[in-house]
Amino acid sequence: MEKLQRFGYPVFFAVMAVLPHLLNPRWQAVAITFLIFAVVALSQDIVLGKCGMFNMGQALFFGLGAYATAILNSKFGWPMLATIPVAILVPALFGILLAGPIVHLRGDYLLVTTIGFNIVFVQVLQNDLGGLTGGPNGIFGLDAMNLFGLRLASQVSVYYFAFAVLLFTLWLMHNLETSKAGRALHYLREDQLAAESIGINARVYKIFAFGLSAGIAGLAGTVYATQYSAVSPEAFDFIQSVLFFSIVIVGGSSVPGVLLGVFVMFVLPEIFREFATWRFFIFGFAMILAMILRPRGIWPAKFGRIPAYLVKESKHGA
Amino acid sequence: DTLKVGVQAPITGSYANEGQGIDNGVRLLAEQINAKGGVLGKKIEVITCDDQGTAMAAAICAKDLVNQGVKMVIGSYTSTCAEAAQKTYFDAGVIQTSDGTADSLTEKGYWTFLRNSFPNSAEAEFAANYMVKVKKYKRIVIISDFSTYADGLANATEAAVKKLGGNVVSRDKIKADSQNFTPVLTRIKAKNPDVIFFAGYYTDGGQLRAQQVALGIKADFIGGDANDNPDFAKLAGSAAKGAYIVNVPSPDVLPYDIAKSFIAAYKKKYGIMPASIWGLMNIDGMRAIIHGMEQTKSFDTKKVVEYLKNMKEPLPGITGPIAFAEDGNRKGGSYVVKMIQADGSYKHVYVQ
Amino acid sequence: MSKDVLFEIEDLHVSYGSIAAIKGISLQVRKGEIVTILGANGAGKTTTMRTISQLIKAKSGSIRFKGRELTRMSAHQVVRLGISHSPEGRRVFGILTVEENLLLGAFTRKKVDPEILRWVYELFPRLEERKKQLAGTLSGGEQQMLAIGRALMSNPEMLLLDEPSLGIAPILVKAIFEQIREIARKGVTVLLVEQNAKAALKLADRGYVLDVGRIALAGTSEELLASPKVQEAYLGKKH
Amino acid sequence: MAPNELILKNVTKRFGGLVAVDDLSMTVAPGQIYGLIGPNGAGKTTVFNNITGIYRPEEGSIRWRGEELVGLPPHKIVARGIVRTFQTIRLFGEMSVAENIMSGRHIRSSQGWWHGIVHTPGSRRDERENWKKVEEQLEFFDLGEYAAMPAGSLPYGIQRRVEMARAMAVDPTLLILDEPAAGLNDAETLQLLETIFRIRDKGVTILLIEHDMDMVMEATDYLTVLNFGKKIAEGTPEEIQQNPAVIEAYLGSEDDE
Amino acid sequence: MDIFLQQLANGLTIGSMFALVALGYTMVYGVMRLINFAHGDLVAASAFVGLTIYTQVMGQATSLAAVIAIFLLTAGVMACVGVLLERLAYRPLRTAPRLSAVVSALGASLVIQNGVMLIWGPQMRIFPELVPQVYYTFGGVVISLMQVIILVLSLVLMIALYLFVEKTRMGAAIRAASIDQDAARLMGINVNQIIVLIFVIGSSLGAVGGLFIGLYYRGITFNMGWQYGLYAFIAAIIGGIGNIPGAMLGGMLLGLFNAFIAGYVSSTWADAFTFILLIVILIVRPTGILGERVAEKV
Ligand SMILES: Nc1ncnc2c1ncn2[C@@H]1O[C@H](COP(=O)(O)OP(=O)(O)OP(=O)(O)O)[C@@H](O)[C@H]1O
Ligand SMILES: Nc1ncnc2c1ncn2[C@@H]1O[C@H](COP(=O)(O)OP(=O)(O)OP(=O)(O)O)[C@@H](O)[C@H]1O
Ligand SMILES: [Mg+2]
Ligand SMILES: [Mg+2]
Repeated sequence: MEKLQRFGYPVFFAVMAVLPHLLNPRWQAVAITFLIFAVVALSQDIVLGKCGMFNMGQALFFGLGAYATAILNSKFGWPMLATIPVAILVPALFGILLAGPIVHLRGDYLLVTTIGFNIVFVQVLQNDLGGLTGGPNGIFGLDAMNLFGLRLASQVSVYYFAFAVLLFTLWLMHNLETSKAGRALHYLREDQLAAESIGINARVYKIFAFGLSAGIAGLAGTVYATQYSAVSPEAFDFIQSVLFFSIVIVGGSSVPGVLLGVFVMFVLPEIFREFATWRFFIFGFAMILAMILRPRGIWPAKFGRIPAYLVKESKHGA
Repeated sequence: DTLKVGVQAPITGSYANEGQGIDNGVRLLAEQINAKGGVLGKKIEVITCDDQGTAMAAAICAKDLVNQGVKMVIGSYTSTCAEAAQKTYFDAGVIQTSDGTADSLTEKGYWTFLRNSFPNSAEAEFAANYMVKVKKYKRIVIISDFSTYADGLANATEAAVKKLGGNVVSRDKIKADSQNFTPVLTRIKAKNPDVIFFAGYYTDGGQLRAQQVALGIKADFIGGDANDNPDFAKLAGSAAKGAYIVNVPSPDVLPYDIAKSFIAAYKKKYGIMPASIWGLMNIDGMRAIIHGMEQTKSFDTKKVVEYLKNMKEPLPGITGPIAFAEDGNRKGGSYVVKMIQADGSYKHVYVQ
Repeated sequence: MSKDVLFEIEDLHVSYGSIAAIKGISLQVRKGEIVTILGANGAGKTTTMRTISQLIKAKSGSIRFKGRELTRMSAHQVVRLGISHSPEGRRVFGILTVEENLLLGAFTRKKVDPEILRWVYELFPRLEERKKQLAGTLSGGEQQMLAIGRALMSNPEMLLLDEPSLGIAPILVKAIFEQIREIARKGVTVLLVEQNAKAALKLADRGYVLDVGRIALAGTSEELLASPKVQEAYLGKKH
Repeated sequence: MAPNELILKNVTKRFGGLVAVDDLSMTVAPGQIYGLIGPNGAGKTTVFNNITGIYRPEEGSIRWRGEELVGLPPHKIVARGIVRTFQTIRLFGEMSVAENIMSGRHIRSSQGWWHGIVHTPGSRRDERENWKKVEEQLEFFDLGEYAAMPAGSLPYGIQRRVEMARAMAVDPTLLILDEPAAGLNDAETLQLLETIFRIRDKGVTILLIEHDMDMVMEATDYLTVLNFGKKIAEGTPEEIQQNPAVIEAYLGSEDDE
Repeated sequence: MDIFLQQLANGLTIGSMFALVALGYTMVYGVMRLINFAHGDLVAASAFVGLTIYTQVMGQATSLAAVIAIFLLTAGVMACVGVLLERLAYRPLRTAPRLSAVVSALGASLVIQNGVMLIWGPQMRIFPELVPQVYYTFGGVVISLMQVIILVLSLVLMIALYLFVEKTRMGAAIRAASIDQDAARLMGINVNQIIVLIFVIGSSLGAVGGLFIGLYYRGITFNMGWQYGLYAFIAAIIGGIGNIPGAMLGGMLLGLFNAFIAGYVSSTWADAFTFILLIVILIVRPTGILGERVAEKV
């Protein structure tokens, strides 16, 4: 897998870079959604995969970002690009505030609170809180991106915007992996008591994970709002969170795993759209089968990201 | 070389039977037209996309259909899905005709959108008038679910009732498909209402009515148009009797000849009645657009829409005469109030 | 020897995935004997015990108890044959009380024999004191007593003990070893895994020394105690 | 600065009706290897849990270098140089040995949480330096060959060593070991003993629970004996070995030796 | 006051349905640490199975005996489905990481839900009025015969289950298996058999719940289970998961919250308030109201 990874990445990036020119508009739309979901799923992975907190409410943060962009653009006339910082900060802030009181909960108890937050969020949207969210309709007809006076309305330009966001996210993930903070999350997942006994402030790092994850998901929300020129509550409901959750588990908590997870859980069903009523029946079987065949995910997280010079003296081999 | 007609409808999901009804109808009409030589010499080719009743799938469908080169799109059933797809069709100059009744559908100025049903506001005014002026209810309760359509209809009705000086004692919401409505109804019971107006779908409406009667709430029950489905009476069971439903006339009582022949053909081909009047509304929308193409002798959608909005005489339709106003709304529209009989059949008690 | 052999392992191979942990061991235990298995960390002692109990499946080889082949049985059937296992790491039911744990030990009996319960409480009076405490909050040593006591509750013919002295105070180690002798005297055959080689050999009749999955030495306790190899590897401490 | 001195005064910890630690006072002098022994359930591990902040004693004070520890959360106690190992090993099982040891560097690293998002030259340097420290520990504990292996799959004895290495990576001033020799055979115990002496030689104070009396006699400078949460004796190993109360409660008579 | 009592009755009725479904969750969770997301869909499926048994097998008979037979047959069929589900979707994942089994459960949920749709169609199906529409009025409070049946039968089933788990040998085996499966095997407990038993019990209780839904609300749809599953799961967690009285309490509380919030506070905000309340409960009692028994020692 190591080798695959070394050659895999450049090939992947190269393919992704030319992809929109090979696809018709429908598949361009699918590809863009793939990129958006990949970013959300990677953000979900920070909390779920890396830190081991069962979060089933990631669509909340995704939606917060999308709505932040939509509201600022439609009600206050901000250009789409200018909304990005807000679409990152608002979810991040909410991530921190919501995580504060709940990160001490274990496993399934945390799961339920995150589901609860997600449900509350959707109801707030539907009830058109403060006249801002557009009720059950959501908000339609947002502007296109504007970059240096260039109106980026075409699908291809939205694609590259989404791609840039994915690259940015991957860079963040890499930084996280090779830092004290990122490792702290891993330690917390493996054994919280041991981690605390070695000096890790569990609370702070768990909240950090939520905040970071929410910020990234919020950024993906902006891309979503750009792509559909619209946001509506059901795009961010609990079922959507379940999808992100499953993506990380099916894929395995690694970057290639998450990308593959999005492919399997989102793109494949699109390909098999012709099966119409049979689609989800078969898809359900596929999910079960995927887990049975690869219980740790298609491409499981691999540990041992340690400097090469430490590995050299392995005498006996594994 | 064919004329491509898109169908965007919920083939799966909660509204699957409505969506499949639209699809069936469009395919039947296309067959009939093709048998007569097609449109301006081109045969119709139908392309269906399943929007599952969700906005996101609808957005993807829109891009897909546009890409496949459709000239017109029939559907979708829900306002939410029609709305999510609107801008894409507008950008591509594809005519969209939907039975979605949310007022917002025609408020954005997309010339590509033609509503083949009547907007919520029309029904709301009719219903309000019936409740306040005709039945002289003093204490009115309005309930909806959270959907675009239902919430919109309920809000419009509330506004219309208030405009007529009526008294809305409670405005509530239920969660669609949640089945348990007794808590809300119990609260309403305390308000001692004369009538409960429910602006939601029949699946909830039937149960709402049953639970209303079970709780001993004496008020009348008036359901909005989406309650017009035989299952309403089945769900409400013995409680169905005496409930009112507001709608345009039902398919089986449609007095028009075209209606009779089309429904007969439909029954012959599919072995069932059309799911509801909504599918037929969409068929009328499609007929109008094709009529426009034939009259203008052109596939230029802009010209066709121009023509349709300026017709001198409305086109006779399955669901009544059809013509469009400048904003894309269907002109005219007549509503009736039906009361459910003990055997589940309807009796028209008030006609506009 | 084969006449009164109660239990026999023949050419057993066990592996975890691709890693072979047991590479062909054979051993025999006669009725009423105490036999000990010694070996360094990771030698495969626990693996052997777990394979006997069928918690792990052998790759090949046979394990016979009173002539019955165990490798084709599942774990609960092995217990019903009269083999009881006090596992490494104790594995007491943490959120059940001490007494509930003991009663579960007698699950294979239709009825709990009050005699046996009384006997276990006699062996380990501390358990009686704490019978209403949740087992998970017992100290390590107390849990070890509970694990042994629980294994005795089914009135087994053969008892498998995996490091019963781990984490136990010296006085109690002596007591536990004394009780093991007591148990053996009652006719229960004991297979004992121990780090504490000297004490184990003093208790046992015979012993096997395991080295990375193979039997390196076998013999009576006296022979092993006297063997320079054992002296060096396991009894190599000062004194 | 106050010396590396640990002083427990009248510490009491209860669980419901059970008094697990009962009015315990003891003083660990700088540079000592201090032993805590006693029968099973005497409260030894509970004492450790109180020192390291996992439990909070109902009464009494625990001072390290003159500073009160009671009430501090575990991570703050580690920050004061106090690290422990566990009676049942608690490693990060799926992670490599090197990463396990790196976890010990957590509080010594100068990186903030924001360096998890953006790296700076400073954070990169810090990262390199800490890996160097890990390398030192790998050498010190002779774990080099296992560096990249997942800790959970290693034999017990090696895992014990990894746990010590992780603790030592913190650069502790007080190292707390809960039954480090449990499950080791005699040869391995000897090796462990040697390691402990080498750690002591680095100036680390060591507090130790152990049931292997041979090892306790060899290793410790001073002992406290608990029974039912109470101190029943203290003194040098030689004194303790002769103490009749200890023999009765803990050691047992030597008659069968 | 009438209104209050009426809401209480409403809440208890729906609450006991949640509780029945929650028990299935809790039992499976207890032994397998698995959030069986397919459980809600089993509940929905049982309503359809029950309806088919009524029309096809019982020939639309409406006698009391026929109704009882429907309950028993449906419970039997669903028990088999539950066991099959365990075999196919969960057993292969016994030793896999916990969340893998959760995703497998989500997949199973899709399979069952869409399987129901493929067999019975996407439309709502409607139950006949099998239980006479009899109402009892006490002051201003109206309670239907069906509500009484639901309440009484649920309570009886719950208490029976509780006694079974706490007082019998089999129950002790279930509890042991729920703590440490390997150790349970060493006690001579056939863990596979226990798991099958768990699924039989859980699915049968779910079947009763599904039939209640059909008989009480009468309209059943292929996708209705998801909602009941979610609520029941939440009820189980709130009560302290793995804990049988906890699941009952959680279910009842959820039903009552629902009724009182929708009834007294706001119907538009009912979900939001309910969940905020639940979250607050968990923040205050991190392992549910009755708590999970934990005894972790270091
Ligand atoms: N679950 C497992 N997966 C992979 N390898 C394992 C597993 N359990 C044990 N091993 C390996 O099998 C070998 C034998 O282990 P075993 O536990 O039987 O040793 P042991 O003699 O009981 O040692 P100890 O004295 O430490 O208890 C070791 O190399 C160990 O690392
Ligand atoms: N969390 C807890 N809840 C209740 N009782 C506890 C808890 N932790 C420990 N105890 C009890 O406190 C007493 C002391 O336990 P502790 O673990 O400190 O013993 P110990 O001296 O370390 O014994 P060992 O040598 O067997 O490890 C024991 O009786 C134990 O059952
Ligand atoms: Mg072992
Ligand atoms: Mg201890």
